[in-house]
Amino acid sequence: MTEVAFFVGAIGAIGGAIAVVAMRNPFYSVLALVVHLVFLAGIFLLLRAQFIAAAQIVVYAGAVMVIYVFVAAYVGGIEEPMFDSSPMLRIVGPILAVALFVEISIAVLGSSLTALGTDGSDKIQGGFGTPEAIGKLMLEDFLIAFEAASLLLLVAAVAAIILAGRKKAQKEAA
Amino acid sequence: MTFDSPSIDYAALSPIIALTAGLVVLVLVAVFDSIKRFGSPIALLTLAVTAGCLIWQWDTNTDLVAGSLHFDGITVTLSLLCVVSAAVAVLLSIGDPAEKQTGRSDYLALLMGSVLGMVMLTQANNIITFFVALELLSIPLYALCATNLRKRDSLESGLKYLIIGSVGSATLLYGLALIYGTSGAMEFPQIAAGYLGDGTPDSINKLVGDPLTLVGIGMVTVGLAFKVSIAPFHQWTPDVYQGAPTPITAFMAVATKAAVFAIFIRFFLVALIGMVDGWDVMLAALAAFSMVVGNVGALAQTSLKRMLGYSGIAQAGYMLCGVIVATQDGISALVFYLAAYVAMNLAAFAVLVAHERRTGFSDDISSLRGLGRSKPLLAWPLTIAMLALAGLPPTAGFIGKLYLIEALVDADWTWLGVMIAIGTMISLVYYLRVVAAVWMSPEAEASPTDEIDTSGLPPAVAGGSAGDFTDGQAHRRWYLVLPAVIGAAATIFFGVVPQPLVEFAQQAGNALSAYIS
Amino acid sequence: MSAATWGWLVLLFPLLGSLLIGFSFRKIPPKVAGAVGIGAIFLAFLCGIGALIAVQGEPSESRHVASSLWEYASVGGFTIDLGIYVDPLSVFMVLVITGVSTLIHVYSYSYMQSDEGYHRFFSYLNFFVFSMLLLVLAGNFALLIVGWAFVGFASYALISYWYRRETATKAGMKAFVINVIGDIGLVLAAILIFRELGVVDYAAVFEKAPEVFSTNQWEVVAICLLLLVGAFAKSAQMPFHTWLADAMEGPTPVSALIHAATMVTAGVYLVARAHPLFELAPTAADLAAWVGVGTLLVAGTIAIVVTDLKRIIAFSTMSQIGYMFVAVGIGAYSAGMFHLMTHAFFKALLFMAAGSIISAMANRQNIDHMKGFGKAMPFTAVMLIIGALALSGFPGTSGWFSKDEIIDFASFRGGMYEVMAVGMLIGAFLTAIYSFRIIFRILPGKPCDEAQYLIDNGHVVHGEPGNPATGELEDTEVGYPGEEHHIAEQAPGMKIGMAVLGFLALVGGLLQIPGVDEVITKFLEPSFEDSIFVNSHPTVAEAWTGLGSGALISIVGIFTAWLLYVKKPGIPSRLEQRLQPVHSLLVNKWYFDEIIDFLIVNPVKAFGRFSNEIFERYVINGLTSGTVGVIRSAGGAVRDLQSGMLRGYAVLMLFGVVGLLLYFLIRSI
Amino acid sequence: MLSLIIWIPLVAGLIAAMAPQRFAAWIAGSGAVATLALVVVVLIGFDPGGGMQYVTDVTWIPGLGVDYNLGIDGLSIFLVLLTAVAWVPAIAFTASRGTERPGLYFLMLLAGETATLGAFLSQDLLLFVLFFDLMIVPFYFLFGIFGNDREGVTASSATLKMIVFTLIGSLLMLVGAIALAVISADGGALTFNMAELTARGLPSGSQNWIFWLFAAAFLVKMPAFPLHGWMPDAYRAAPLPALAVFSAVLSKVGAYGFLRVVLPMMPDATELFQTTMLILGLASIIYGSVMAFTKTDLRLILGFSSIAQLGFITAGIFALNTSGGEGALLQMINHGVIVVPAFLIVALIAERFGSEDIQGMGGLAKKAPVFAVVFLIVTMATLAIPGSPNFIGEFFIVNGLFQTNVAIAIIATSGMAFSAFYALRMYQRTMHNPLPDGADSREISVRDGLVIVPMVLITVVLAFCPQLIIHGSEPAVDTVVALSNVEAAK
Amino acid sequence: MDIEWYLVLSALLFTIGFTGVLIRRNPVVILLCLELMLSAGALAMLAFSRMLGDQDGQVMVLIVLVVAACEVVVGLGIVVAMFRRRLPLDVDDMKELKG
Repeated sequence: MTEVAFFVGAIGAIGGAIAVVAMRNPFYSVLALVVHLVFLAGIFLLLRAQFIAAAQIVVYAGAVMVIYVFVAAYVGGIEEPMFDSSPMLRIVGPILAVALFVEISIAVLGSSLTALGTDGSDKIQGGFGTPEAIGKLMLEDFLIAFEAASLLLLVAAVAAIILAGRKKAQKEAA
Repeated sequence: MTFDSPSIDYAALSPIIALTAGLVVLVLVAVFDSIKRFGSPIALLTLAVTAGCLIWQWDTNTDLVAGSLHFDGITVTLSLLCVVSAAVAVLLSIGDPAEKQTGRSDYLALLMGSVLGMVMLTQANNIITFFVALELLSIPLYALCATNLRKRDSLESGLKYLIIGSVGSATLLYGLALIYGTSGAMEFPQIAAGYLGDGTPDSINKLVGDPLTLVGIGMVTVGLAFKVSIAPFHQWTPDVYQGAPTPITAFMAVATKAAVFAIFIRFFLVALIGMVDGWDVMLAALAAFSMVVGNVGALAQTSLKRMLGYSGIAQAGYMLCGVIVATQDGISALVFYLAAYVAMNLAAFAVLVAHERRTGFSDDISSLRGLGRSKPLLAWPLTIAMLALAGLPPTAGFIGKLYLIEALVDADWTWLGVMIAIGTMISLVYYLRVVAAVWMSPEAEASPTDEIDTSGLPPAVAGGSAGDFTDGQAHRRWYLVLPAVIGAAATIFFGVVPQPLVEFAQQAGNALSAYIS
Repeated sequence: MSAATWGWLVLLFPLLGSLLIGFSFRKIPPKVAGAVGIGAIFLAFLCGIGALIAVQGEPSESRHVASSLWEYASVGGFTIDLGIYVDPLSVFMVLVITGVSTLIHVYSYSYMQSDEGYHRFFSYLNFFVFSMLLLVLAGNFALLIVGWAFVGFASYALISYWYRRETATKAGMKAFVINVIGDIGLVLAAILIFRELGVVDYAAVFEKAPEVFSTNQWEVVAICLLLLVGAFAKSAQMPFHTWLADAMEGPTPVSALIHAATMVTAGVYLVARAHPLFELAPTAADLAAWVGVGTLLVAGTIAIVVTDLKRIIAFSTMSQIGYMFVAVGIGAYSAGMFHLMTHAFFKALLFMAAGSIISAMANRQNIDHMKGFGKAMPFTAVMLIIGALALSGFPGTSGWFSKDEIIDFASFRGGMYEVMAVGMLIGAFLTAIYSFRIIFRILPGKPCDEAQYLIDNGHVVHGEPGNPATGELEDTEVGYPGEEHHIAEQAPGMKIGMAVLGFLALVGGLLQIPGVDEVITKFLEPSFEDSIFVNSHPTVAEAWTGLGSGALISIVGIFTAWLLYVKKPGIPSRLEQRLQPVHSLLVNKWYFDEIIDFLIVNPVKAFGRFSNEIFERYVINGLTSGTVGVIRSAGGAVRDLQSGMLRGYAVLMLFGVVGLLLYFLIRSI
Repeated sequence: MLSLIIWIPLVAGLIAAMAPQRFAAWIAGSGAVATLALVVVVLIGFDPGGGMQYVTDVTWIPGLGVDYNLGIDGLSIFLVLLTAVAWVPAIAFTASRGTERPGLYFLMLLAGETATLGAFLSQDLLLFVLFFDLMIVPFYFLFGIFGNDREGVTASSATLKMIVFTLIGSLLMLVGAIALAVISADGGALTFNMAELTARGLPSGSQNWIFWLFAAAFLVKMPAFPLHGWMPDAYRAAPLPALAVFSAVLSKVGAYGFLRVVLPMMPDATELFQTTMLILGLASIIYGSVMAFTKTDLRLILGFSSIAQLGFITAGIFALNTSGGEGALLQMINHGVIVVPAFLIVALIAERFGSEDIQGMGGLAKKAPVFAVVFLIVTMATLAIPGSPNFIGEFFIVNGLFQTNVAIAIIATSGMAFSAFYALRMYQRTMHNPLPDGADSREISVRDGLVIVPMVLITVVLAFCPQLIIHGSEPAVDTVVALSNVEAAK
Repeated sequence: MDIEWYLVLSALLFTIGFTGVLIRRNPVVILLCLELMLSAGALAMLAFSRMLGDQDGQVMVLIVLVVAACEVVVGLGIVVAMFRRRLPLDVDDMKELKG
């Protein structure tokens, strides 16, 4: 059962990812990413990360993607020209990427870490991945990270306002 | 549901608190147009308080907030360097087009955010704080690089930095995941313990030599090397340095290095100290490669900022040596070098900012011609900064190299010491080219005089005129000249009386006495 | 006063004179300068006599005195004192030098009268005498080198005295460089002496040498050969002789003083001084003698064909010094010194007379143009004849006694020395021919234009100011005696100088008549008493036999000259045509200059060109620019990669990641 | 005391830079004279056999084991004296001519003096390295700012080449110095104290590579063949008074470094590489001489002749015996003393001909007999005529070489013949031969005479009594060479 | 299901994202690809978290989500700013800075 779910999720996630890269219209790419994220959330569930999966759907597919869609719509769905201004990159890039994949896979498969060969369920305790558990951790052990993340959001918001907002800046820029 | 709120040592946390408070105030101030002009004083005050808190906690060496942070000598010293460079950046930003366009407080809030990230990064003690602090450091910087909205270069550099930076972050994240997975821990000391296994030689070797561990180390290295612009992950550096508003470049060039080297030290020398044999040769190769690439790349540059970008690559290579040797001396040497680097680089950038403002934003080396004759207050700091970067006595740059080489030789890394020497020789050529332009060439033909006629000047910047921001009196502005002069003076002072700075640096070195000799 | 004090005084006066004249050249009139110069040397001469008396006042065995002013330099046991050594030999040299110098100063006083650099001339001249005296009085080999080099320097300064003549400056350079080569020989000799003996003071060296060295041990031979390099260079012996003829660019009194009477004999003095070493290294001594023979023959043959009056005399000088070298080489020290003295007399005389004629010829020196000076300048003519007679060893003259004593000694030693004796006899024959060639070519006959002018007007022709060697016109401030130069032989100074020397040249030989007085031998004996030849010398009878044969040769030679140049003046030119190759060999001075150019000068020049044009440019600068080029092209590559293409950066980054991971994967195996 | 000597010039320079321009020269001059006076005071109280004297030893950077350790002994005292002496005419000459931006000029010149004195007086290896590096910086500015552009080579590029070349060496030396201290500390307390380092000794294997790091620095500085690539351009660019002290004193620091650092601290390597160094010295002698007589630029003639002289000095040092070492030391002084007037004379000649190329010169002696005589003395000393102090130096060097290697000694003497040729050629081509049109045969002025003649007089005095220097320095040289010469030690 | 598989999947997603950065020219799409890379990292983190039975990894992933969002916001902000400046939205055209 798990295997089937995994492969379905994996194929969906991979397909979504490939579509993101392959779609020539950014608008479609955004939609493909949404698909990818949804399938990925499914895999997260398999990993007993319910809260993360939910957050992924809500925050990402729900909120972030909306911004993407807006921006994509705002700047227009420009289709990329087929020709590449640097064909070398088009060849060398993927070759290197494949090499990277091979290397990581070798490392994973060649690793002597025995736990890798398990599904890890023997160590799982009750309440694993639940919002309570995560929330507790966030407010106890990782309070600083949590605060930092919130400040990061604040800063990012300010940055976004500076860059995209300001009427005055627009006027000056024009 | 109950929470066991972690015990928090507010005294040691005070720098972060102060910065956060300042950041929030600045954001609030940004809302009200009428008090925006107080942005700079507020930012300076914040930084001053932060610095005060750091000095107040000089001797503290403790875990904070359930081990998320670790406050020690490394934190204090390197945070101070970040704070100082931020303060200088604030001063240099006064009147900068980027600052004016973005509304002062917003801009400064971003700056504060970045400083906060840095200060946090210097004490980050687990993977999560490490990652989030690094992002808190980087994301505002991406934005800041793009803040000169009317300048195409600025936007371009912001986007390039962001994209490449995010690739770096993703790689780092992946590496961190592997480290987490193989060691089974988040906190650095626990990671080290995790790799030690149950203490039997067999278990140590198994994990230390495990391909997954090593791949993880490799990817973390890439992420960090990217941030401090170690070749071959350096390529963003010259472009971003050149495109970003100069005060930001100044800040980025020194503060980022200080903060990221802090985590470099903490991660490699605490978490990964067990496999030092695994990564030292790799880091040494990167350092050497960096020295070569940075130095040869800088040779034919005509833009001073670009040249400083390349030189930063080489300097990062030198600094990395301090990590490689994995000794307390090495850390001290690195911190010393960073401190010297802060002084000399900020002096150079301060001069550069003043010069740019005066001449309509030209950072071409040839535009410096005749500066020695006409503007000694700019020429001397620049000269001293260049000589110091080149590692000539009697500057802190020389002592810094000396310290590094001493640490290297002491740990049997003499060949890296020789590499530093060779790199320095190459670097002489371009540093001294600046000196030669300042002192040894006749005044540039189109050299702007004090009463500059901006209308006659061609737009010096691609895609727009900066005329509004040109300031013919820039070389008399205290907020530009003061950092330059203080930086230069510090460079000389610590070249002649290095002992205080050595002790400062040793404060950092001693912090890790539990892990390394 | 002790002999040493006299010795120091001898040194002091010429130095003072030189400095005084040099420093006050703007203040004192020329005549005063000249007088100071003469006075200084004359005082030195008087002090020399004082030294003589002081030395003679001592018993024979303690007639050498060493005296040191202060420690000059002392490193690692190598101690050099600023010290002098006074013994009969040095006193003898002092007397010859100061005596002849005084006369030449007197001559110069008139001869240089209208020259622009009168002060300079006398200052140099005094300095030269000081150097020469330092050379002969030096108490150790190191100080000897100093004197030796000072003499070379003074010679250089005086040769290029007319410094705006390029021929003169070139000649000066040549003389100086060859002299320096000699100095180097001496330096190495001194160092070798120190290495072997640990001392460089004469007294100590000569005392220790027999204890340390066995006969013909290679070290001592090497020392002597190195000393000979110095001696040959200074005394113009083959193959270091080429500078001497060129040195005739200097004013004639300089030629008389330096290149005839004093400096060139320094080599002879050196061998005589170092005779204890040479006697331990007979090979080297023989070499000295053989080189002497060779030089005297080569120089004699050249002197027969060259036409430049001063150069004939210069080659003759070489030849006569050859005799002296033979003398000191075979152990006839006092004979050598005696010949040195008589040669000083008659050769200085010849030069003075020649100078007189040259000034009458408006500085032209080619004997082909000279005729009839017998009538024009009778006094000079007489002096010239006296000089020539003495030079060719005409019976009764000083040269007869001195030269033949050497030949006698050579035949007395027998063996290969007989061969030397024969060579010297041939040389004597050549000497007679070329000396009377001068006489017969320029004295008799119908006076040439210049001579006639002198007869008619009572003063000399004023020619165009020009370089006698090249004919190039010059401005009047250099080397040109000037419009007011009316002296020829009339000036009293010149007459006095020539007359005294003429007298000495005639009767000087009487000091050393075999079996009669032998003053020189007896006087010098304390200096040579340690010599192995001190008690073996030709008997009186043998000596007189030698003198007889010498007289015969000389007379035959003079007769031959008469035959060639007076009786049948066509013969020389016919011979010239018949023996064209021989003639050109001789006229070109046996091609020594060319050979040296080919062997040494040209290779060095080529090396210089190579260094400059190839090595410096391609290797030294090439290395630099090559390194710079590599670095620059590396920089170019870095900048090319920095294309501005974001995706390019990402690719490089990925490349870095892949590379790093590959490294780690390989490591993990 | 020694600190005063070192820092007075710099302070004077700073004051001169701040003060109104018309006082700059006076302030600078009095600074140099005051330094000289202090050095003389030190000299009077100096005891030749007393080892290190006037020691100042203050901890400077305890964290790095670096001390501010000054001292003077027989090895350095005369070089210090030479430095203090040489700067006075250089400043006086500049002052008499005037210069643009005098404040900056004198600041740099005096900073150079401070650094040079520092290098001679340092008894801490790292302090020595620091001053050694520092020396080049003021001269970089002097040559670059106040220098002349020549065809194809600007002053700034020429000086860039110079500083890069010399710093290549000194940076390697920095590594070497640290390695030396670290290795000899062998885990113990790190120190750079020279005496202590000498006493500790170094394993032979390490000596072998550290030796070359130091040798590189010193040979470039001298400069020695084949590391002299920077010299021609830099010499042609430099302003002459600065060049005079540069050539007179700075080149000696390299040779001094061999005596002070290499011989005592790396005796095994010194012995091992003795022949190599001798051959290098020999190559410098011959190459420098040959180049000197093919060049027509007066500065280059002097420059290449310096290479030859430094070759002699190197050879003397590596004779590894007292005679060679003492000869080398003597020769350093002599060469320094004579080069200063030589370069100043070049300046005077250039003023009279409007060029520094001996082609087209000549006849200057015509109306300038005093000038000619002064130059003649300089020339004769340059070619080391016996009787000059230079000769005594060469004599003892050759003597020292002779004890070590006869063949090298004999070839080295050929340098004497070469020097006779090139020095005389230089003299003749300027002073003798016909005077070209348009040249100004002018007598040396009293003012210039007062600057140049005292230096010449020093040579004359030394000619009479070189023992003055030998006496003061021999014990020190003896100690140094004894360390590296096993035979002598036995 | 073995953890290995999750890791291989995450590696694949990471490389796909990286490839996208390498070959795409539209900055908006490149930002999407960066999301892919980050989520690949998050997947690996979660897989390890599960393997170790340690929830710290999940907290990390949560933070990563925030970070990714922030990056996107800033990135899109720059894109918008560029668009307003009428700059071409093509990373290959951003070559003002080079050398």
